[in-house]
Amino acid sequence: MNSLIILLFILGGGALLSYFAFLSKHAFGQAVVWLVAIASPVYFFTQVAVGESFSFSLGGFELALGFNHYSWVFALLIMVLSPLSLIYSTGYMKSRLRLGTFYFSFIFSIFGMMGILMSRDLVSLFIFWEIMTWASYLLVIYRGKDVEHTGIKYMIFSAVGAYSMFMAIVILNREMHSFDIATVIQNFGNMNAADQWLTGILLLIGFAVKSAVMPLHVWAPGAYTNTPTSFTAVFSGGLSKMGVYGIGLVLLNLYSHSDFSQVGIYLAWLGAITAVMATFRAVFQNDAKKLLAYSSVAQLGYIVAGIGLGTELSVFAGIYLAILHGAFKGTLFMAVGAVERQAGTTDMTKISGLIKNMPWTFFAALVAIIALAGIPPVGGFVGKWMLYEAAINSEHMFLVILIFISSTAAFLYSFRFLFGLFLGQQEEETAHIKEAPAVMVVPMILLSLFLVLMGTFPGIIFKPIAAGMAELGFQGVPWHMSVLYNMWGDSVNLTYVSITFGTVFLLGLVYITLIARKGTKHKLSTKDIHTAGEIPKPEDNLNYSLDFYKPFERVLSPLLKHKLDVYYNEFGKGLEALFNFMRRIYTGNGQTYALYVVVFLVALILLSGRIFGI
Amino acid sequence: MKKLVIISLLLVLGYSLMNTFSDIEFGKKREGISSYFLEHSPDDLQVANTVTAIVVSFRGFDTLGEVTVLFLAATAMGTILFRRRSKHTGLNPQRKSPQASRIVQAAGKLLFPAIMILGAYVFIHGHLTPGGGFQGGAIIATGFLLLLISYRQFKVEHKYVTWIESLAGLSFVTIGLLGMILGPHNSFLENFLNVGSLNDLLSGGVIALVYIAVGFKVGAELTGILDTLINIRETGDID
Amino acid sequence: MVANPILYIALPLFTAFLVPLLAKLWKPLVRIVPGLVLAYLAIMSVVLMQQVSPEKPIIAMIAGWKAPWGINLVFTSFSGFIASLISILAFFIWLYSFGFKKVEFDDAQKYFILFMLLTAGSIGVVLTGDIFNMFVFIEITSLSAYALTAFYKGRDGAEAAFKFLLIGSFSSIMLLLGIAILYTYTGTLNMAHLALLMPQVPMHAKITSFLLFFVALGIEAEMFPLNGWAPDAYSQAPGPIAASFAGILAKAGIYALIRVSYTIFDLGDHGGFELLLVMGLITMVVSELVAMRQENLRRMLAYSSMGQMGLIMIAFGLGTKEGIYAGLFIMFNHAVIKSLLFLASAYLVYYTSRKKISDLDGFGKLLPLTSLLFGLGAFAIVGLPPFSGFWSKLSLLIATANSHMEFVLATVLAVSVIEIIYYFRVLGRLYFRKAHKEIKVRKPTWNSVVTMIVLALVIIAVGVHPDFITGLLHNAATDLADKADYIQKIIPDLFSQTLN
Amino acid sequence: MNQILTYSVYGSAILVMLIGIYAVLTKKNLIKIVIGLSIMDSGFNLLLVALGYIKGGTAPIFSPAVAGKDVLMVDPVPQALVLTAIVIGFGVTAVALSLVIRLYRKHNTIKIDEIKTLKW
Amino acid sequence: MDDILIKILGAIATVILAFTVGMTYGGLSRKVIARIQNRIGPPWYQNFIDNAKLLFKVSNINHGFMQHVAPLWLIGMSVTTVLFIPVLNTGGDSWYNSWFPNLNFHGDLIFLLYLMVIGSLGMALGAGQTGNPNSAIGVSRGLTQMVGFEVPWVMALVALMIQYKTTSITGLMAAAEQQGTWLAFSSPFATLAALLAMPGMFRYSPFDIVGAPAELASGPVSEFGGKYLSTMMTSGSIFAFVKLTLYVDIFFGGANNLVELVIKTFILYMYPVLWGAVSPRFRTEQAVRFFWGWPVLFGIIALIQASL
Repeated sequence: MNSLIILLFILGGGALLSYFAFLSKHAFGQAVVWLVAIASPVYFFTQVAVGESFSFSLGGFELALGFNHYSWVFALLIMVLSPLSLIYSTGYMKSRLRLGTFYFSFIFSIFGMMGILMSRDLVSLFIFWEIMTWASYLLVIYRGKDVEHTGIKYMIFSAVGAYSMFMAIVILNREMHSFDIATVIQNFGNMNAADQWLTGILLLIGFAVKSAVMPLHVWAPGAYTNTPTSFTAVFSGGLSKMGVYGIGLVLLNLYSHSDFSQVGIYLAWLGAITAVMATFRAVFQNDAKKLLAYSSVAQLGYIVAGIGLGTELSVFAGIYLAILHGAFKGTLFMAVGAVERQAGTTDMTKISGLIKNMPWTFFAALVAIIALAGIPPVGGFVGKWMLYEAAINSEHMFLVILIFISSTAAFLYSFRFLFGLFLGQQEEETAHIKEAPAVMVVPMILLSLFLVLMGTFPGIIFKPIAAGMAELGFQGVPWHMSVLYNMWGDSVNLTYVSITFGTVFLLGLVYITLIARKGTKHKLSTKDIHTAGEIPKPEDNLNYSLDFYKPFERVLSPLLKHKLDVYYNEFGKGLEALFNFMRRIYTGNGQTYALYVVVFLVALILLSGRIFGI
Repeated sequence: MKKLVIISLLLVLGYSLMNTFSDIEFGKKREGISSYFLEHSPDDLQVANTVTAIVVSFRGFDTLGEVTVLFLAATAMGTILFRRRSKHTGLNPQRKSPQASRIVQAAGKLLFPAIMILGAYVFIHGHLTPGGGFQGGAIIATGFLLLLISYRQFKVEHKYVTWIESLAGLSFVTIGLLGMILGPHNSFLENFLNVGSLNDLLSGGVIALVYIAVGFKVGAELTGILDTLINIRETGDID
Repeated sequence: MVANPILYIALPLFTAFLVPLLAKLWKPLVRIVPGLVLAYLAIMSVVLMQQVSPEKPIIAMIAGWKAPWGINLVFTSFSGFIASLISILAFFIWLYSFGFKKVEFDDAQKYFILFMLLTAGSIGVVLTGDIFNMFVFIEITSLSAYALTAFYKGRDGAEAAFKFLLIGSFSSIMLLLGIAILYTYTGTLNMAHLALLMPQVPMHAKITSFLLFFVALGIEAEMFPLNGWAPDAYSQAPGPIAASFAGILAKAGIYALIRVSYTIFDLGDHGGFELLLVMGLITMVVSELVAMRQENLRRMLAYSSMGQMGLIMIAFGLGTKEGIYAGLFIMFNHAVIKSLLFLASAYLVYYTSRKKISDLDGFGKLLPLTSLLFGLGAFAIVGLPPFSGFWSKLSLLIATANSHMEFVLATVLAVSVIEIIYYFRVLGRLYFRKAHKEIKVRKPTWNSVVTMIVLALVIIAVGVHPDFITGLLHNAATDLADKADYIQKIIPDLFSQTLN
Repeated sequence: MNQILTYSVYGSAILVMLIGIYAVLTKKNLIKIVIGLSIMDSGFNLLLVALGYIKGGTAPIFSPAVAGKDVLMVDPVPQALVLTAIVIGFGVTAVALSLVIRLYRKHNTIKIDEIKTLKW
Repeated sequence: MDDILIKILGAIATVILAFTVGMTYGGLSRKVIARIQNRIGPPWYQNFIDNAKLLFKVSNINHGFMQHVAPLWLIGMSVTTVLFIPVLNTGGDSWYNSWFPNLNFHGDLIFLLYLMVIGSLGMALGAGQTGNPNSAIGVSRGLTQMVGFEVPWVMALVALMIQYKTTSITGLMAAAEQQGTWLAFSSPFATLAALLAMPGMFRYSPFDIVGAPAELASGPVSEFGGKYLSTMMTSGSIFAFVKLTLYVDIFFGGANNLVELVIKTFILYMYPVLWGAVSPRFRTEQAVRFFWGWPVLFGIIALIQASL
């Protein structure tokens, strides 16, 4: 049997099995989840390879599966991140309510994602896309919070996206008489311009929804927040990348030889605006998870900007950031999840100073935040650098400015996140909190170590990315294990950075902790602080957490006043009023209905000349 | 205003219908399948009344449908009107309609047998003379109607009605099914008996039998419906 | 003999007449015997579907008269497919109703008789080859539908039934007028013969007649604005009957509409199909939009059902073979999925008199299996893979795109979004709201569970492996698309005469 | 002459039908509506029978009186159809009346525009 | 081997130079401000004394790991940064010129931009752990202000980068050399934007609300003492040198020898100091609005100029 099918079978079967296993016994279910979490990546990394393919016929359609180098890159991300989050969930999910549904949807959405990546034709792509969508919808509403609002919003936007994609697919099929992606690429030039634009835009809308690009992003913050955090890691880290994958596929593969590829730059602009706006919103969040949710939207904005810009370096940056965002946002959500599980809330105004209670979690979060902020010497910097360079090299200067504003403002929420949860005053209420169990900590630490490694040796994943880029038509992208190049020949050598920084840091550390340790030792609490000579009383609130960036908020208030969400809601309300009005057609009076019949008949008779063309 | 609108709508409708039908000259002979019927009804079936031949044989399926419609109507009325018949009589136990006059009562009693016989004659001779099962059944029902309006206390025994209508319906279908087994083409409702000769009482093979069954069925059915409508008892259900 | 299309009609009628007598023997027979008959018909469908092919339809004569003189039952790949669908579905709905509600004996008798006749009438509409006979069967179907709508006395069934009847009467009078026009101009009633002679009919008469048919059958097919009866009837009828309205009655109606527009009249390419398409589009849009704002679960499902009928009309209105294929696929899916939804919803709103969606809060926990199946149905009806609804949607969209109708394509998809909204809103209530206090729950009986699970399995099986039915659909579509072939198979002599 | 006959015969039948429809559409009383439905049916039946008439035709019965002669007979098919239509009309009317009775019991009125529990 | 040795020695020399210059400038600024305010003021070497005192202080109070590590982070980053900055022009012919190129061919301007902001983030984290609300407030203000001045600053740099098609500082310096004039003259608007952003970087008045010595007790650093504060002071002075050198390198033609470097940087340094001495303090949002006003406008003009 084909290895691709076996992989899908492991995931799909595992999903169903876990559902039924949890129906019978909790331990059973846990065992199945562990089994899937271990078996699927092991099988994937040992047995599945690029180039294997499997084609079959279903319902009269010729379908084909198989990885190419481009999708392989994303598959690597999914197959690392998802099993880790699955393992993490076994510790995270405290309540045993509907665990079967949870794990079913979780594994099934992984199934959907892998399916998308291995689809070599548009029908199976769409099928897996929809499967992924509804499986993730089940997880969005799993908590039951705000189902009517957030859940429906997610579903509406997903549906809008999916259906516009659907429309494009069938129109492409009309022109090509095939759903095969390779055929579509080959014959694309034969299509007339109008169809090219129509299908292109529709496909882009479809993928842009999942990657939360500006006007279509309003579902994302809510959905990311509402999802159980162990899945949010995959949701934001992996699932949203499917949109990125699709945008890349459309812009760089399907449409690369047509005029339509110019659209990329507009998309890049949208991405950059998304990044800025979402970052600004993230800065003012008081809920750590919501902060991360907005931050995800912003980061996806960068990625989309990278892909949309369409130069070699920018695409490289985009894909690299996509992978890395998966890793660091996965870590961050896991960290938040750990806090949520241990402290019961993620509200940064309620908890603080957890660094002593949860040092490992803090470490993982710290590394991930450094990566998020794009600070060397951790991996995030590499992607940011390449993105800036790409934008500068292609002389889209205002784009650079936007991206830069966004990533500078990202420092604000990065700090807020770490400060709000882990630093600051330690309150007595939070003193009893313990570190999360090992099944949760280990995945986080593993991911954060990966991030540190990326800071010096990003070449490890440059290699598959370069291979994937070749698939997209960027042959022979230069890459080096730890040197970054831009297109003007400037470069950054990451090893020097790491060596210099590491040396100074370590020397200083040795000095300050070992050599200069003769100083007096004080056992301090966070209440022992400089307060202009006064001793703070226990009831004094020394925790600065509300309205953290109030001045900044005042600066941005004209910009933040307009929420896209509100406009969508107003639009929805207007529609509902219209529908309510339409309901009145059905008056409830039988005679009226009879009158409709007669009127309709007479109208048809009167119009018959028009209808039948006589 | 609304009425004016409706009238003008109806005028348009009428005009277009008139427009369609006015091309068909009244009383003109036209080509069609009817000539085949007029040819084959006396020759193949030995049935004098072509309408009967059409109703029972050529379009026998329609007739089965009609019978079913009647049966349905009776069942439907039962469903709609009577349910949860409570033992203790409800709000309005007695019909308030006044007793018919003595003359009516006497005449009713007198006429009833004659009407019965007439009805029976009509459906038995359905294949020979104008009329048939439906008409005969309707005449029989008229007889019962007469009794129902003359005597307030008169009640049709539903048990018998049920038996008759069921048996009559069953025999219709059974004859049809027998046609599938015994008939030369093995088709439903096909004649499998000796057709006799034209204008004999015992002619037309199964057609006569079917029409008699139809007559019984229609008679019973209509009687049942009339009885239902007249003897609506308040049944104490909480609508 | 044992597998003959006639039996679809004869057997239920025989049983209907027999049941009142059987009731006097042993009361449970009243429930059992109709079930046995329906089971027999279902099995017979399978057997007949094995025998039939587009090249070789099964034609059953009545009283030994060949078409066009006698009435024929024509079991082709197309009509046979619908008839089989109806008969198999009817059996399962019977199974569901078997223990649905503890009704009094007298009522049970009538209920099962009426249901059986509804089924027989619908199958008759589908199978008959004679236009007037079709009218008779439509009346049988409608009358049983009126009665079943008014079956429960605690509800407003009578009101719904009366509206249904009022509009249904218009339907029958228009049908009769249409038939009368056709008969006077052609002198025949057989559909194949009518189709053969249709070129003789003067244009204006043809159009008037077509419009009369169109409106009359549009009423049965729940076309806007003729569908005022539908939401009332769906919401007031007993649960299984609502399911059979969607799965059986509406299918017969749309079948008749299609048969008339595709086979009998040759107006399709001159605007007939476009009319169907436009009306389908309007029906779909209006119904789905109205469904969005419903508070009553049953009415919501009813409007959704009407929307689906609109979708079917769109598919057939395309007038291409792909369109027919898609339309048949949607018909199949709609029959199965909507039945499942209605059957499941019957338990969800069992004890609440107003059947409000807001009364559904928390049923996910109270009735886990039923809610799950309802959810599955909702997923399937909005066309999410891997459920069967997806494939029909896919084939419809392909057909629409291939006909270069981007506007229709976009509208269908936009409306699908609305469909998703209101179905998922219900699901949200089912699973994520606290149940009301003191709510009474009726656990589904085993037979209902079996029915619902079978329907769900069909949905999943077809969704995962659509090839189970695509072959049948292809045959059916081929059959319907080839009108000349239909005429030739039924009246070969007259057909060749005309050719020469 | 024939033209006038055509118009008057068909026209009157159609008129009866229209009257029925008018009653159904305007009368508020349920019973009157049902009567309207019946009138509608009757109009149609008249029309159909008229359509089947052939000038100078006799009843399509091969009674001994016409045996062997070549007589013109009216079209028997419409008559058969009318028979069916009448019976069906009867069935529908019966059901309609029983529904009216139920409606009256429940709503205590037979005004159609007061019976609007189900709407929207 | 020699090569690496020279590099290490050069690096150490660079760091010492940066430290010395930065410390001296800090002392001088105190003196200058005092004179303006008609005080005598501390001697110019006062900062060296302070630093030494702090470094040898015995008590060593910290609230935890982050506070312990933050100053190291800061110093690590400042040293790294200074090594990536070209201290002198490549064209210079002094005997010590070969000591200073350090790593400046291994990184570019974007990279430097990042390195420069990181230090403060590290400190912010350290300050965060102390639990002093004043620190948090200071950090909040500091970061907000940073968003403010980074925008015109980056605009200026991007304009230059695009205009001269290079992203490395050495590239820009080479370009200036090639065209014979300072970039300040060829790209006046970019220079203007960058100069207007500069006081924000130095956090002198009117942009000193971050530290706000009077009411926040120096803001972020309020809980740091002893070696921590000394380390921070050290890295602060190095950063001051970095910023000044960067400005000189980019806009003012760089320096061919140390004397020129010192003169140019001192003059440049006096600009925020003098401005600060005579202006009252901005509130945070006012500061941001200031930076997003004229400076951004100049930045936009610079960008447009660059693209023409």
